[in-house]
Amino acid sequence: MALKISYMLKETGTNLVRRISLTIAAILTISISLALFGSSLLARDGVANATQRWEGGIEFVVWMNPEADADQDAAIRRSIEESPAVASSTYVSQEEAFEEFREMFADSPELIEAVEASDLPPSYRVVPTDPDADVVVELGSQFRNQPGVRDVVFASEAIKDIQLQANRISNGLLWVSIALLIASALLILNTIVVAIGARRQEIEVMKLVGASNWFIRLPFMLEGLVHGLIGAGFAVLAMWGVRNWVIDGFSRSQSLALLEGLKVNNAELINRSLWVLAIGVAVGIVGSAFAVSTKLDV
Amino acid sequence: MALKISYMLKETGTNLVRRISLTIAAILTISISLALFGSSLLARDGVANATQRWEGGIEFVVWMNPEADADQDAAIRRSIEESPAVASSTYVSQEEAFEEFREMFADSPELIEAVEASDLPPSYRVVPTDPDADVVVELGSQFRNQPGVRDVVFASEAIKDIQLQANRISNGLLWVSIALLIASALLILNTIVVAIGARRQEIEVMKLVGASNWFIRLPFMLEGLVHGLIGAGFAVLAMWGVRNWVIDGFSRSQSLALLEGLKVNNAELINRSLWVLAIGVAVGIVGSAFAVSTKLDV
Amino acid sequence: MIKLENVSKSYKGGTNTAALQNANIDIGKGEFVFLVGPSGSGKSTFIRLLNKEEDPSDGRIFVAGKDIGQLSSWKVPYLRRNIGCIFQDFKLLEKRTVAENVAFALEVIGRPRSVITKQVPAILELVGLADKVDSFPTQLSGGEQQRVSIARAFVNRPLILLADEPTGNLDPTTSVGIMRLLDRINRTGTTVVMATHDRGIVDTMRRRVVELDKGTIVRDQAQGVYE
Amino acid sequence: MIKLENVSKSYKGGTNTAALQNANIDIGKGEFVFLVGPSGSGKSTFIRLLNKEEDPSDGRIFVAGKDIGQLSSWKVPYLRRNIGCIFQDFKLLEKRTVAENVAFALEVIGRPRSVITKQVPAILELVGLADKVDSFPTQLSGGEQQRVSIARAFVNRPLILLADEPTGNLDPTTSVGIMRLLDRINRTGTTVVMATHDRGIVDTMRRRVVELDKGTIVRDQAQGVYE
Ligand SMILES: Nc1ncnc2c1ncn2[C@@H]1O[C@H](COP(=O)(O)OP(=O)(O)OP(=O)(O)O)[C@@H](O)[C@H]1O
Ligand SMILES: Nc1ncnc2c1ncn2[C@@H]1O[C@H](COP(=O)(O)OP(=O)(O)OP(=O)(O)O)[C@@H](O)[C@H]1O
Ligand SMILES: [Mg+2]
Ligand SMILES: [Mg+2]
Repeated sequence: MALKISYMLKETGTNLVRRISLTIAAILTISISLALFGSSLLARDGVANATQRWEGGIEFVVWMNPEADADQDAAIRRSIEESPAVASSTYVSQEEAFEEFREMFADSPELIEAVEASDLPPSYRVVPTDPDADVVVELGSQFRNQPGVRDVVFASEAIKDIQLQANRISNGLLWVSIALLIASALLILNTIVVAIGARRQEIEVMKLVGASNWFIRLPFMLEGLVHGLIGAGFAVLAMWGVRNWVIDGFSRSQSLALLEGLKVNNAELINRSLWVLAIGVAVGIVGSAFAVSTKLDV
Repeated sequence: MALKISYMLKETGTNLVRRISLTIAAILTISISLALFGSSLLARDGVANATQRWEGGIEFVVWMNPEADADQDAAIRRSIEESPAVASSTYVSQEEAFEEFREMFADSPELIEAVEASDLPPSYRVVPTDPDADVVVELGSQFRNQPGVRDVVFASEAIKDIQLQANRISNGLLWVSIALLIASALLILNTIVVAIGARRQEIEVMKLVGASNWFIRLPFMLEGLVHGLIGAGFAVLAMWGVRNWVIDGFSRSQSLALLEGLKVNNAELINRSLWVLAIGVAVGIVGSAFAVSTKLDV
Repeated sequence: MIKLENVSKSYKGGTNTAALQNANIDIGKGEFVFLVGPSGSGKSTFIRLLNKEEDPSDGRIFVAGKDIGQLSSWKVPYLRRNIGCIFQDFKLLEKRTVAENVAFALEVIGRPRSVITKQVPAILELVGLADKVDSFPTQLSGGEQQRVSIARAFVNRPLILLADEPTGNLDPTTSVGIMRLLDRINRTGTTVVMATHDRGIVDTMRRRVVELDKGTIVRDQAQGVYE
Repeated sequence: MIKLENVSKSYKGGTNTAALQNANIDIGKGEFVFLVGPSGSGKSTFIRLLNKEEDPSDGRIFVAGKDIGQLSSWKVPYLRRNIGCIFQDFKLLEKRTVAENVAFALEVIGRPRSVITKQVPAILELVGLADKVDSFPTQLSGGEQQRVSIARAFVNRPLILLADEPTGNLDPTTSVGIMRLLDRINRTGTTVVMATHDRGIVDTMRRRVVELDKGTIVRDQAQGVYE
């Protein structure tokens, strides 16, 4: 039995080395496809994290006149807080607004320099209970003509647009990586078919002398497994690189402040890495099992 | 001779169909690698276009006090215009600043609503003759303490940061696609090796009856060429898609106004498409020529 | 040992006439049987059926008392461990030495190394190749290669030895040597079935001869001659 | 037609002794030569050298007056168009019919379709397979398959026909038929060189016999016998 295992490993190694160019092609393709696949998952996580702070959040903003007096302010505050259609609301003072302005537009220091806290109006950020656009607009409009209110702005459009772009990118990545995964499975299948072809003579002899079916099959399936595993290993490395340099790089970036929330934490990264490893192994096994079952009629 | 050509085409077709899964894998990999390669070229073009409007442009901005009087303004204007260290300068009025503000921050309509033209200071955008950072800072600082000047801001940092991020993405794409191109060449090589293996018997007979070397080789090389060409064809389609939906989508986006300048014109797209086609053909020919020359010792 | 009951075999996509038609035969333990007949008469088909390389279109085949038609596919290897096979073209692995070729047959059925290191030299001694253990097949004459292939077929001490024209590639003198070896193996109690069209061998050996013609058994003669 | 001057051949990684040693021979146009000798004596090597499938380690080989050692590699195919080859295992393409197998030999050397449609039926008529044009190789007997391979080798009317044990797979009766066909082809002026160890054939035909032993020509006898 010990002999069998060492035989299997030796055979698998020989197979991998004997067709080195096909081995490299298979591993390259599977690692790139899985790296893209994993990165697209990470990008989706990142975008989800980044947009979470808006999602179900500010649905409209009531901008006050900086000159509004305390009575007007109190009246607005009361009507917002007492409205049954309002789920929650936050008051953003001029100083807070300026702070936020500075954060959001850190890429335009000249603008930050040009604006002062007193230039920015205080505001109420209101979350309606009913997220339906018509209801939100109806509710928001009630405040528009009240005294002390400068304007009511509906913020959801802008956020939806950001999410749309982000989803477009990560969906694109997903499709590309699925196509590459198919290519990888085909490649592994072919690597095994070629390996079987190259060892036809040996297999013929093995069948003749009565080697059991699994004894003949296993080295080939192990070969596919190794392709999948090594490819997935490289892909996981690439994913850590993407997280540490690309995604973190964006979120540290001074200029693309909108991407500031783009973060992928370690738990998410480990979760996605395990997914990628599992898919790599699955692709390797499925590709080789298919090749073995069709080409080795043992 | 007519017979020969029809024979070549028939043989090539048979080869492609007989090993359909390897054909698909090769075409998929080459089209994806070339699509990524082409897209990274397009992204670089787009980023170059987008950052061009800044490049060598505004190096620092002299923000005036909105309250500065005409004399102060005239003095600053004169000292800027007369300085030998200044290559050019532009005056941006409050209205122009507001216009630009609206364009740049179209993703935050609530801010546009909150800010009025009179909130924004007029400014001089100054391009120094010497782009060296120290010289620019030295020059800019001269204006800082003059009457009527609110602040002097050096804009180059933000732009450099944007370019850095953009370059990081397109370099990443470039490396990924180069790895995939290598995988494609290996794959085409292997497809041909497999095809040669599958037709060993025929080739043996061809050699025996005296078929000329090129007669045996050509169908295999054509096969590699077809892989490269079809793969590149799909890649070019994908590149047009990337231009029309992704890049144009970004530049039309309301939220990512920073990417507004991200444009790839038709001339650039055609140029890049031709590159991709040429590389596809080259990879196909090189892969198959290598396989044929090593495996067909004719 | 081997029994065929009304066995017929036609190949898909082959000729209309069957490769083997309604064959009935009974071969006892330790017999030596020559299969003769013109080209295409079904000799190789007969041998491939015993080995379950092909399945009969009709009829039943018993090997060592078992109906091999009933054998589930994962048991086929265990059937084959009881049957050694020799071919005209030797089917040796060129990248392996003589000893490795023989050892391969034991390795791939999971025999422990201790058994392999004992049995391989013994069988090579038996076939007269003790001094060629480390040679590669291309360094051997055809007769020596065939001895290696016999050693490989016999190293696991099978009950039956099937030989499909084992002397087809060999000159008359070498053929005689191979036949002596097969005869020796047969005397140890191994059943031997050998397809051939070497008239000289059949006529000299004088063993049981089964003649096929167009898939039909037309003669079954003890101590027979080629025709 | 064929001339060997001090030709030796040793294989890389093969045995220490050469497969062919210092061979000198002169074969005229229209001759019929049997190459005999025990297994491994160098018969196949001799034939592969004429076809430039192998290059000699030493010495010079002339075919049709040309030193084929001087031939640049792209000219080798044109040499081979003058040499037909027949083998023990036929080397037919299983996916193609009889007619297609023969036509293939003309197609791949770029002969126009008009020539192919004329010559293929003619040669199949000559070898006696006019009624089997659309059969596949597996549907034919061994003798018929060898006729197809002879048709393919001869359809381009080569000056020389090389045959390496063409009857090795065939029974005695079928072999006689093949030899009659080769004899007929030889009478059209084609030089035939045939390696064999079929004693019966050599002894019946009584043609020139060249005997090899361990790579050395030990006998060259007009109207000779096997040994
Ligand atoms: N794999 C196959 N597919 C289709 N037909 C086959 C196959 N193998 C053999 N045949 C056909 O079955 C018949 C018997 O063939 P078989 O090989 O058993 O004959 P044989 O007696 O061994 O002949 P030979 O002396 O030439 O080896 C022949 O008509 C042959 O064409
Ligand atoms: N490709 C090869 N590589 C190494 N050695 C070889 C090769 N082909 C033949 N030999 C060796 O050359 C010698 C002559 O072989 P060759 O095949 O010419 O003999 P032969 O007379 O045709 O024998 P047979 O009757 O068995 O066909 C043998 O010792 C053989 O082992
Ligand atoms: Mg047979
Ligand atoms: Mg030979």
